[in-house]
Amino acid sequence: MSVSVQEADFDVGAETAALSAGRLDVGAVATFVGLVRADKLSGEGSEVSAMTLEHYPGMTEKSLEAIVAEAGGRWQLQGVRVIHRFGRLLPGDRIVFVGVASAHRGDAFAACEFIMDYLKTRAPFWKKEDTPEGGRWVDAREADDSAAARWSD
Amino acid sequence: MSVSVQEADFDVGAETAALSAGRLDVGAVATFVGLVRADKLSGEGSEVSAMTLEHYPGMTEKSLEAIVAEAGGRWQLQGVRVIHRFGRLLPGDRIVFVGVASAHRGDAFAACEFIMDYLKTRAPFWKKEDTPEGGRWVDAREADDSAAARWSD
Amino acid sequence: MSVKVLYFASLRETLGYSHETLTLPESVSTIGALRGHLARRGGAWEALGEGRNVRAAINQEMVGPESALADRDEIAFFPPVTGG
Amino acid sequence: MSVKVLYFASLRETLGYSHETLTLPESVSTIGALRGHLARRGGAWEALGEGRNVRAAINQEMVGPESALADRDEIAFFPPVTGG
Repeated sequence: MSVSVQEADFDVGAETAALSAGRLDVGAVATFVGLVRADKLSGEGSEVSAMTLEHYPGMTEKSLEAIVAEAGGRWQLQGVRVIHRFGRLLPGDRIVFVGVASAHRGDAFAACEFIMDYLKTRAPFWKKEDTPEGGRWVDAREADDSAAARWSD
Repeated sequence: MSVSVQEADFDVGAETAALSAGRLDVGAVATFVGLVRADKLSGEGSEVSAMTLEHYPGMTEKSLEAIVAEAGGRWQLQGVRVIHRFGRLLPGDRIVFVGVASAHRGDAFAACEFIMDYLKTRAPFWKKEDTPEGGRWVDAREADDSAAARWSD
Repeated sequence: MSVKVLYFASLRETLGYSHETLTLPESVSTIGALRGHLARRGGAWEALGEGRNVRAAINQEMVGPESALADRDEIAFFPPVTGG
Repeated sequence: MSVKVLYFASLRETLGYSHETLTLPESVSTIGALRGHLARRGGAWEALGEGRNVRAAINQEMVGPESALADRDEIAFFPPVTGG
């Protein structure tokens, strides 16, 4: 179970392989990679030429670790890796990696999606897009709140 | 949308990157890697020292392509990659890769899990495990049927 | 009518055949009838009998017992799949 | 009691402050009360007023408006998060 908040890019192949490396009881690795889209992240206006991710150092790591711990309490997991970048990113750049290893695919898929949903509403990151009209802060999406809420039954 | 059935291993990092390469409208890539577990795949008996995956050449590709096409009809997808190996594999070896690119993570996660669930019940692959007591064919799991059935509402 | 029949996995091992070409009597016109026809060979072939967990494909598409056979079809019988 | 207050993202830009250290009157003992206290500075600070979509953390844990403050707490105010 490991969490990183960093400016640097990450290696999806190496991170995915590390989740099952040296163990023979992992049957399933589910991963998610989030990328910067050029088109209307805020739902309106022009193309995005770059984006800056601000975060709250210290709280970011704590919140991600708490989310991972909660996933570990809900499903049988053998490894979890979360990497979230901050700083300036360009369209097509990777933002976030979540990888989950488990004996069974159901647990791996559920935990991976759960971590992403919670991360979206609980981890203190904020996106500011650069557009031809200047910088604009991305609004939080109601869809993200609903996505997180469906895990609380 | 591309499907491969092959003996060779695959490169998870390269396959994942290819799903969003050269496009700026992909916000989410969900992937799944299935691996050979050493412990009791058949639910009983001894450790597995190796496994042989038999398949039905021709039908395998057709069935995977049909599953991918069905996923493409259900969700907004920008790329899908399925790779399934056959032949002799050892514990820890990769068996299957499913990668799905979409604008949004909900579609990517759902399609990736859907493809795995359908693949498990519709693609003509059969596993035979090598154990100290000799070869034994893996029994189909009822859990896989239920996992596939939940998509048909 | 003449069809090619393929057997896979444990079924192939049980029967000792991976494939055969068959000329069918007119009464055998569906997958279910073909299973019965083969099972009546007796011995190992009873693995294809009613109640056994066998899946079938015609021309590489999974089908049910009512599916009609046509001349030169490629039929396959196999146990429930276990890939992924 | 004395607390450190941090502001992030659009709120930081609106206020023109990233952080400050405050000595609070006794009447200000919860997150909600602190928000009101700050909003009463007027001008840009009204961004912290009631009804504005502002989230808060105490010592790096997300909290609600009733949460009690303690001396030397690290408080943060910020807009809803948009990572991932």
